[in-house]
Amino acid sequence: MEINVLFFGVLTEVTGTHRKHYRGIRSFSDLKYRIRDDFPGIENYNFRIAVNNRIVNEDPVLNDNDEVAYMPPFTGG
Amino acid sequence: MEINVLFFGVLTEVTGTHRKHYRGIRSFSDLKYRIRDDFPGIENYNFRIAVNNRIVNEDPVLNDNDEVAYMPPFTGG
Amino acid sequence: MRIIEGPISPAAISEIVVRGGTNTDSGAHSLFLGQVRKDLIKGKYVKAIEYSAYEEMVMMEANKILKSVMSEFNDLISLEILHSKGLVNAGEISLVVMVTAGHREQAIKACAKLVELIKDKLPIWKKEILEDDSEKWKQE
Amino acid sequence: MRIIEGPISPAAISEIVVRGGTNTDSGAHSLFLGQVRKDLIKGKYVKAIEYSAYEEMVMMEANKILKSVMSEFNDLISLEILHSKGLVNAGEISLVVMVTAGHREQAIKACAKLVELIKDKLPIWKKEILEDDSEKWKQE
Repeated sequence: MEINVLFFGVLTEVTGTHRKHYRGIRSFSDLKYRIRDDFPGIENYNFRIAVNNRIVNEDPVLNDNDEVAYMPPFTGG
Repeated sequence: MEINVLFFGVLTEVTGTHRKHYRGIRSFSDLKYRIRDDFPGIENYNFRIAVNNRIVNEDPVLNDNDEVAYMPPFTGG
Repeated sequence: MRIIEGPISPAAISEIVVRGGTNTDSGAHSLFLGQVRKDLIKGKYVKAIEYSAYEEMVMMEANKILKSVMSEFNDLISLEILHSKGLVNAGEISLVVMVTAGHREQAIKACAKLVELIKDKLPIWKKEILEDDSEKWKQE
Repeated sequence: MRIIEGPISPAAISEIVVRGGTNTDSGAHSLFLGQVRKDLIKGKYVKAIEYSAYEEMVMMEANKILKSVMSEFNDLISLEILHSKGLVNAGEISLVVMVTAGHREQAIKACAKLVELIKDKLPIWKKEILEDDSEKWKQE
């Protein structure tokens, strides 16, 4: 699968990017491992993950071209 | 004593005036009786009385030229 | 506290907002606007409200209210009350309360409290003017 | 919900107020304005905040919030949220919430609730820009 990953807030600095495109992803866990390998520093931060604008808690089923967002705690308002 | 009496809200209709000047007043009770005599209809309404901008509950001591206000329940805001 | 003749204009409201913004310690403004409602009373619409006030006492009571709220909440920066007197048409604004604070919690709580105190403590009366020009003093 | 590039101008705020006044069923408007505070952080003043948002998700979550508040309070007439993205200087407004209702109680309660939900649910992040141009992501 091809997956678009977005990083927000402080995570854009940890990863050095706002967006990264992944190819050949087999599952949500697979994606998480790939991201952790690419950006080991990310493990030092709190974040939640959204798939297609919905926060996910467990391992969801990913589909081709899904958008996955790594989001630190919200600080708007 | 000379006392200025102000009427507010619906009481201006009951008394037909916003202001009435009383002379030869001996006490607060005396004033209240005079007002009741002049405007018997006033007894059908709820009101509080202020002397010089302060709400009074008991019979206060009046001084010459005090301002006494007859005030129905507040409905501002 | 200011008593305004007639409705409070949008220009006056935005002036208050702009003035509130000049203080860079402020983090939160809570505003309340009271508007004359086109209520239906016994089959007739309210077209306006005529407010009358015991102005001297309003100013004195407003001072007491403002002081008590200021001392209850320690994060407040400024408080403002505007209330109309005279005629205000349906759809127009007759009350503005603005509370500025460092943070949102106290701005919101203090504003809500001020609105209640205004209703409760300020000697102001409203008379509803209906569409056929008949009048009705609002009873509590 | 509208996301505004840069600060929310006093003109935009007064436009919202004027628009809210066109409905003669309205009796009460409760507004909250969030302003960028010139906080002192380790000896340096905040001169601006840069907001970033996951805009698509913000719009989706805002819709959920607005629907849930609308269904919780039956006296509400309209709800409006404006939030800045990008750079907002200290002293400028970055959040406007306006709730219009028939009566004051629900206007005030619903506005307070919306402000909390916005903080809690909308994927927006702020980075403080200090006076020496150093930057600091706000942690919760």
